[in-house]
Amino acid sequence: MATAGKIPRIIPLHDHATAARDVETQPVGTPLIFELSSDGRSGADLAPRVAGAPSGAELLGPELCREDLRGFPELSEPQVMRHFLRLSQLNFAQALQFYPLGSCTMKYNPVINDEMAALTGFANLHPCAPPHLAQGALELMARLEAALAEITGMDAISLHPAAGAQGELTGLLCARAYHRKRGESRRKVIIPDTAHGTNPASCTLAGYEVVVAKSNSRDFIEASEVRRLVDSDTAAMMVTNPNTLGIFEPQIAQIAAALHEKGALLYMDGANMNALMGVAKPGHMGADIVQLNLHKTFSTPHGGGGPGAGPIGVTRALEPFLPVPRLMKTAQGWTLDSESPDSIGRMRSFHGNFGMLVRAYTYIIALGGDGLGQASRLAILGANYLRKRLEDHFPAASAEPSMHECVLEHDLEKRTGVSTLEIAKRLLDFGVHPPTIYFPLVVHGALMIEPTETETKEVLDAFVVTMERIYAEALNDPELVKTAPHALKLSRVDEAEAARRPILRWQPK
Amino acid sequence: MATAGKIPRIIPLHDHATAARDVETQPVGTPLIFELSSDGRSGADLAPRVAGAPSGAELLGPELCREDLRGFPELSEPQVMRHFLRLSQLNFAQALQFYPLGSCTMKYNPVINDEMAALTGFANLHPCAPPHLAQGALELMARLEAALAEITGMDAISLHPAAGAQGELTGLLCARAYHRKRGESRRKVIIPDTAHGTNPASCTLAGYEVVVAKSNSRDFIEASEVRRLVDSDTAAMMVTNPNTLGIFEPQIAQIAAALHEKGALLYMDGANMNALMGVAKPGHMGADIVQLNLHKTFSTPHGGGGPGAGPIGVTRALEPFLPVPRLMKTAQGWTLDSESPDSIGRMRSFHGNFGMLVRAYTYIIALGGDGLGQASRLAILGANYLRKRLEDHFPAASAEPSMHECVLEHDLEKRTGVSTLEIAKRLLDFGVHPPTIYFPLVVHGALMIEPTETETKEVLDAFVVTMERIYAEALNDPELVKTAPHALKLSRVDEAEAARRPILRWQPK
Amino acid sequence: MRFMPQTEADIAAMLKTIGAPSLDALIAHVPEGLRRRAVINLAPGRGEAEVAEELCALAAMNAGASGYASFLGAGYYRHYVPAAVRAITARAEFATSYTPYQAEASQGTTQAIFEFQTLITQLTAMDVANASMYDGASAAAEAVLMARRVMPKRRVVALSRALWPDYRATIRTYLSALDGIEIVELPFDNTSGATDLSALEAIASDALLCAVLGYPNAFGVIEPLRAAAEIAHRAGAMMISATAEGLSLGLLKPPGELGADIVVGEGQSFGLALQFGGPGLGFMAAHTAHLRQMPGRLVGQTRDRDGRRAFCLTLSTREQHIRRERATSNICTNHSLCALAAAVYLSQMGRSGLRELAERNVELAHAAADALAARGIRRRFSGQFFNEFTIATPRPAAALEAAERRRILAGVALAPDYPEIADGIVIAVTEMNHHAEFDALADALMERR
Amino acid sequence: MRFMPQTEADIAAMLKTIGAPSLDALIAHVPEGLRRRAVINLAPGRGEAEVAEELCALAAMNAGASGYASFLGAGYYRHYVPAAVRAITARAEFATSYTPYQAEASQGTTQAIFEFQTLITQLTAMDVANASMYDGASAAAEAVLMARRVMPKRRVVALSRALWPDYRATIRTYLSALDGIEIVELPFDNTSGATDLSALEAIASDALLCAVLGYPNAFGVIEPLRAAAEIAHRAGAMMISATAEGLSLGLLKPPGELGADIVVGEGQSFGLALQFGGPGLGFMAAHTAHLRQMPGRLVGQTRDRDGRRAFCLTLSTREQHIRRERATSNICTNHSLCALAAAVYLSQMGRSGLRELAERNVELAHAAADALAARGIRRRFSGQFFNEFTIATPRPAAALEAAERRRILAGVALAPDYPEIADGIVIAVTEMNHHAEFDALADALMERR
Ligand SMILES: Cc1ncc(COP(=O)(O)O)c(C=O)c1O
Ligand SMILES: Cc1ncc(COP(=O)(O)O)c(C=O)c1O
Repeated sequence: MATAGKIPRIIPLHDHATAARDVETQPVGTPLIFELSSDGRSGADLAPRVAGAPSGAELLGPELCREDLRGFPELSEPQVMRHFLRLSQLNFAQALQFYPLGSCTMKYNPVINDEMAALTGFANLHPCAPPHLAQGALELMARLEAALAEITGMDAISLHPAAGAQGELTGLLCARAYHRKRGESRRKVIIPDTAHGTNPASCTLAGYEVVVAKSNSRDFIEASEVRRLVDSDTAAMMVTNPNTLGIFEPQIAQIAAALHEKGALLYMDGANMNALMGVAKPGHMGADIVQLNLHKTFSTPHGGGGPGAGPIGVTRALEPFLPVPRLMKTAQGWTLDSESPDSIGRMRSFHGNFGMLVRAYTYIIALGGDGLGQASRLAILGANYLRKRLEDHFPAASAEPSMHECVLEHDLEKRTGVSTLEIAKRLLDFGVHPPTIYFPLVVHGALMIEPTETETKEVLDAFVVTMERIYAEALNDPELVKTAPHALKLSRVDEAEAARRPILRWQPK
Repeated sequence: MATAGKIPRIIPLHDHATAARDVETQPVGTPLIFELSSDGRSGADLAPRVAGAPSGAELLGPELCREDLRGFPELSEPQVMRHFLRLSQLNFAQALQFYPLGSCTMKYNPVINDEMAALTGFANLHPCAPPHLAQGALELMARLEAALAEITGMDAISLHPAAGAQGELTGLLCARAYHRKRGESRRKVIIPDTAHGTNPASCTLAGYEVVVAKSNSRDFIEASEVRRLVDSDTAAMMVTNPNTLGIFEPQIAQIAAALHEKGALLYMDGANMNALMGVAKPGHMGADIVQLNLHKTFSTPHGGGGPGAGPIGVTRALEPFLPVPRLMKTAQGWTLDSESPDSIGRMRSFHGNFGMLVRAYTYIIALGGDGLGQASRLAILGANYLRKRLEDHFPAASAEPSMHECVLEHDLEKRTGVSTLEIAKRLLDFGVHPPTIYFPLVVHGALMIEPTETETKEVLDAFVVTMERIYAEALNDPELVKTAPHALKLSRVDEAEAARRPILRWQPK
Repeated sequence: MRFMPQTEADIAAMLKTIGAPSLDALIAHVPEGLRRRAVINLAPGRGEAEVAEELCALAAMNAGASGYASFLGAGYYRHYVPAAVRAITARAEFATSYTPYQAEASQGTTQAIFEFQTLITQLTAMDVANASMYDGASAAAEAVLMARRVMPKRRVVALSRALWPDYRATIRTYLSALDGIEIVELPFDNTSGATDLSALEAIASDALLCAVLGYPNAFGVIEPLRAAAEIAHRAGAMMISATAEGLSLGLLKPPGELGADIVVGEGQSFGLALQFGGPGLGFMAAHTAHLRQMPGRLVGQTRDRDGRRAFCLTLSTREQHIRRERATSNICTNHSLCALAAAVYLSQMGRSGLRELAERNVELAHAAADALAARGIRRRFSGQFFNEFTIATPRPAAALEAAERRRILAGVALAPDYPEIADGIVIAVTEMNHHAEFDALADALMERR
Repeated sequence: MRFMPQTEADIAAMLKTIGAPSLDALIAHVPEGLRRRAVINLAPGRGEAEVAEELCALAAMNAGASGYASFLGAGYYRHYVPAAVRAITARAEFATSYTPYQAEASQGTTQAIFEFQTLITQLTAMDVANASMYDGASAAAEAVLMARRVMPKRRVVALSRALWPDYRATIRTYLSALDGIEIVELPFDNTSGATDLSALEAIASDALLCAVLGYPNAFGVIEPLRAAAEIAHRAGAMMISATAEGLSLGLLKPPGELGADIVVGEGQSFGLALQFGGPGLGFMAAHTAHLRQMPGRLVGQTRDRDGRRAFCLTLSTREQHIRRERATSNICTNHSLCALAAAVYLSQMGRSGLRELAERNVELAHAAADALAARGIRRRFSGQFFNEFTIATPRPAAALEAAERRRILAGVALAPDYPEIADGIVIAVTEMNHHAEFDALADALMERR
């Protein structure tokens, strides 16, 4: 800011008189859409009712009809557009900022993906359209299933689940059904201490008791630990590979063997598949079930928290239990089959998050087999490069080689009281979205960094410079870091306050 | 800024190592696309050449082929996207900010317009497609011509010109052809002292000598002044109505009569048509020629300076001179006719800025006849409201009633040395795009304000508060205003420096 | 490859820094047996033009997406999506950001979700709504699980048989792993098409956990929600209403007013394209009393250090990343961008527009029903309906085929899911249908009578 | 109406402030005779869905836009437009801003234009380029006017007859009002299809102002620009080159290297859809020596008060808003958003991609010519070509019709514009054409032989 010290606080003009009125005394944020509303405005003009015909309200009668939607927004179309356009500019996003959020694979989302999903033939297709009028969609799903099977080395794919967590639950319910079918009712699932929170949560939903496996001092799971825990009551073990420290589980094959020996299944959490394409296939590791997060590895947009898609792959033995509907090839072409007697059933309506499937398929054929393999290699390169360059002040939490992400530590908390959270907030001032922090839980003050293959070396270098700078700031001027961010429209947001006194909706005055 | 005084200058992380490296010592702007380039990167993958076939370069031989495009950008697709997305956020724009730029009609540009122009049937249509395969496009043009004729009260419309200024030149050349056809070669065009710069410039291009008519003390043109100037050597007079002070020319009919009496034509600059829809038709005022700026009145986007479209309307007498091609109805449907013996010829390739015509037509049918009339009335309401509310410190330059815009003055330059430019720059700090300034030239330090009908009363009220505040600042802390803007990514840009030592392209180091 | 910026020189420099001789050296620790077989046997990468060509060809193979007058509904509805919705959701700032963990860098997303939450509470007349679920069916399943957390001792779940088959199936799957749950299907009244409440009455005991009814239901019939809620409440059980046609809430009495304790539904009608059935938008609203048992993300209002209003994810101690196996749900990624679309859509339609649109849907659907009735095609059920109704026709499959030949997708046959309604076709009518289509529909349906 | 936010209450309050009794009172000073007749007799306004329906119906009436193998060129070329170009130009910040008069609020636009200017100088090998013109034809006309400003005493303008008819016609119109200009049309060599330079030689005197040649020309032939420039320069005249297929500059020797003094052209190939011929993108590049005579906007680099690099419109003393009747041109609104599209396109294609694409176009066009030649359809001219060539066929109109029946738009007949080439069809081949189409094209063209 040119003469920042001299001038009073300035708030941009909003569609809201108060914003400009009391700029110094009354700091406000962006008005809510409800606060921009004014009685009698409208952003939509509808074709008028057929003259003389009774209205919808008359047809249904007062017994069935509600009062007027008091408090609902009343704005013109330009106001609506301006409001949400302005909101958009308050976000950091992968397309605009470096966003090395570990475990989230914030890679570039090709714009062509969205265009393809918006093609009339896909976007306007009703899920109940007769299959012979939807062969393109079904064919796409079939090609995507085949591609994902090839990438993972699994025998069968279900595109049904809506996200990674739903994929986990789907997979665990398949495991359950599998054991049931064999007349067994196993009650436990083993989960490493480094697991993502969705893993234990999915276990509970699937009716399993969680047994925690401890990572060894080198931050991976030893087959011996699994052997110690697994028994005839173990339904499965969920292993994230690479694990949440970014480390390839070196004993994965032995773990699988240990499980299989006891009749338990290996569930592989494939959220980190961006490390493995063309590098190692879950199917070859002995995985019986794997979920993929298309919104991570396969470049569908995260959308500020979804929608995603969480297909699962399984071995032949588990295929009968996959959710319905299943794609089926008939003489008349593709159709959707819901008659699958051993299936766990449905996890949702219709046929999966099809719009996301289009995007993922578009991405996969753009990269091709070779490109996918290269993507994983370059993702690994970037993570190892950052790890190496940052090692002086942000040493890796583990001595093991990193895959597509690295988890770092630091001594600032001890030296100057600057926490990982504060480092993260300070990064915002430099236009960088912070890494994932405080995860995995086993690493104190973790910084989990996943640069992805779509970032340049220059960006990584600049990130290193920025991190080094923050380290120096933390030593020389810790308050500066502790009170970050300073360069955004907002200062530090009080999250504790939000939880203490929850305000979860706007209320008219 | 939370603790703005305390912290060093911060520059967001760019795809450019230097940005973060020397943040304090080396202030930089956003890197140029060329500076993000790196040998061997590519943002496009092409289908490979047919194996074994000679390359394009081989087919043409070294004599015809250039050296490699040294210095041309080499970036990945994500880099290109990120670069231009970031650039976009440096702009003010009507969709996001109040943009009361006088004479420019920065109204809301409906997003549906752009979608319609992007329909395959329009976007992928080649201009040389046989007319029977382009009937939809031709029909749209015919409907748009009819609508514009109805709105302006003119007999015939040509959609050919690419922008307002080209419309002016087209119109003047038609006037010239008209006089020629009558065996006359008139050499002069009368232009008011308030005219937009394109008017005299177009006259010169059309081979005319400019004669300046003086506005009277009430800021409009008197018929007597026209009578004083017009003679048998006068080809036409160009009148902007409402004029650039936002005043409806009260003697327009008498002016037309005075011109017609001497065989001269009335050219009406229709850039301010947003004041006149359903209020007064140029055809009824006696205009022989009028140009419309579809990117003003008819909501096609300004695009940071175009593309626009500048159709002209003329009386029956001038129709034969309109540029080719002309739409023609035949038994087989619409066709484009270039056989118009008296036509001035072409001003450009093909059939006009068709993509803009689609948008304008979409807008016109959305509003309908009633809506267009209401739009002008509400535009006039907004301008008069601002004029009234600002009159204490920013009195209107003219006592005449305002139409869709008002031109204001102020005494700050005299009282505290704060100039109109500085007021404009200070407005930026409040998130308002400044009005047009220093135009019309006849008003000292003019602020020309055109709020348009698509802004809310709340926005206008907030603008008033902001202007009053700046007035107070100028009195109490003139330096604050003189050194604005303070709240943007850049401080005041040195335009003199740019002109003194022109750097018009990037050069490799 | 156009998405990956690393030049040969970059790779070499980075490897040098790392101290690795090659890219493959970085993965040398991955067991050789895995690496050797890991090659992905798919066609090589392609340029954007070639990719677009393949996808356009596939899209063109979906004849059902255009060129047909469509009366398909059955849980997913064809409404006009305004351009503003597409323009906003296409914003890279919204589309390519993650779940808003860093509040300061996510005010766009958090505020929009806060607005979405508010809009849903207004539509449903409930206290609180979450940031979205996957879809209506899974939201319904999560609602039952939530009810179970509120009243862990109760075990009977009453599902209306007139609830969409997908919803019932999803609920069954979600509950399949839970011990001791008993699902009872409430029959529907064969005349009115509404749930037979005497069946609910019959099981209304202190074992009853909740009753789940569609509102309107799978036959298009507007359920007597208030009466159902009263029965459930008398037994101390919870009433869960599920709405697949979100638009109906613009006109019908809100479930919250009728006594629903948890309100879920599908928000696809609020600005989302059909997309062959997904992604849609699950919504869930509840009473403050049950807030801590709600699944899913919640955005709350707070302040920044300088007192400015701000928004952030809150009450996350309910969630998997904090509470792990004791979380209220495993949901992580939800349908945020769809919630944004809904927020834009509902804001643009607005107070009067949404109601007017809902009314228009009723008017058109009733006009269609009248047009069919005039030709002797009668409604299968007498219950009042919103924009969807069931007709009775002797040979539904043949009728649908006949209609298809006339380029009409006349509706969805009930028989596959309801063998007891062998003659039923569910017909949805929205503002996208024209009066002129109704006679054509009647003609087509009569062809094979 | 959805675009206008004023409620009844707003209007009343505003009128009250103004002190006017009604909206119409605000226009009472407009002569009654005008107001009375001003009602616009058009259909009433419509909702977005209805508007979209009408436009979609019109779009669907343009069968030529899809479903045909197209070889149409003749000044406008069908190239693949990458999604990134659409995504960027759709940004509201770019699309809804005005000409960047306020530099501080327009750095997005000004920097992008600065980059565009640089890209054009690189492509053309010239010193400076402006911010854009309307299209190639008007840019060519402005170039001649510019030459005239540089050398006001010279009066003969030599236009190659092999320059596109639209360009020649536009130049004629622009010059029509100027005193004393003489336009001489240079014939083309009937064998090579290139401009007959001996005709230029013949008029190369100190009256010669400039020569304008297409590069490549309207027949697709690559003109001997260097030789033409030498002749012009010997006479002290200026050489103006005009390129309609901007992509050709990715491979052909740049006009600046061959002696062109002003280089103009059409940038439609750089990421703009066909759009029935507009908006396109005129570009213009020149030498620094003639900078002050250039028409159009120019963006220059400068600094802000704190030394940061910044960009702004500059040298505006050339322009209409400052210089009025003595301006270098009347151009005001130009084609800025199209220039942005080109900047994105060229950046994405990049150094190697643009050349590769240009080469691919040459390869395909030559393959097509070979395929036709193999079937006895010969090229009309011997001159070397880029991606467009002229064939000779006895009855072009019949041949085009025959092709159309096979869903091929085979090219553009020359006869309407060149009666002397009654047998010519200009065929353009781009990366959007497939090898498989070439035989079908040959079949079609042979059908009526
Ligand atoms: C390792 C891991 N597993 C599972 C998930 C859950 O995936 P989703 O958010 O798609 O439900 C995540 C998401 O962050 C993850 O990182
Ligand atoms: C009064 C007036 N006339 C003419 C023009 C020129 O129109 P264009 O910029 O479309 O060439 C303008 C544009 O600002 C104008 O305000």
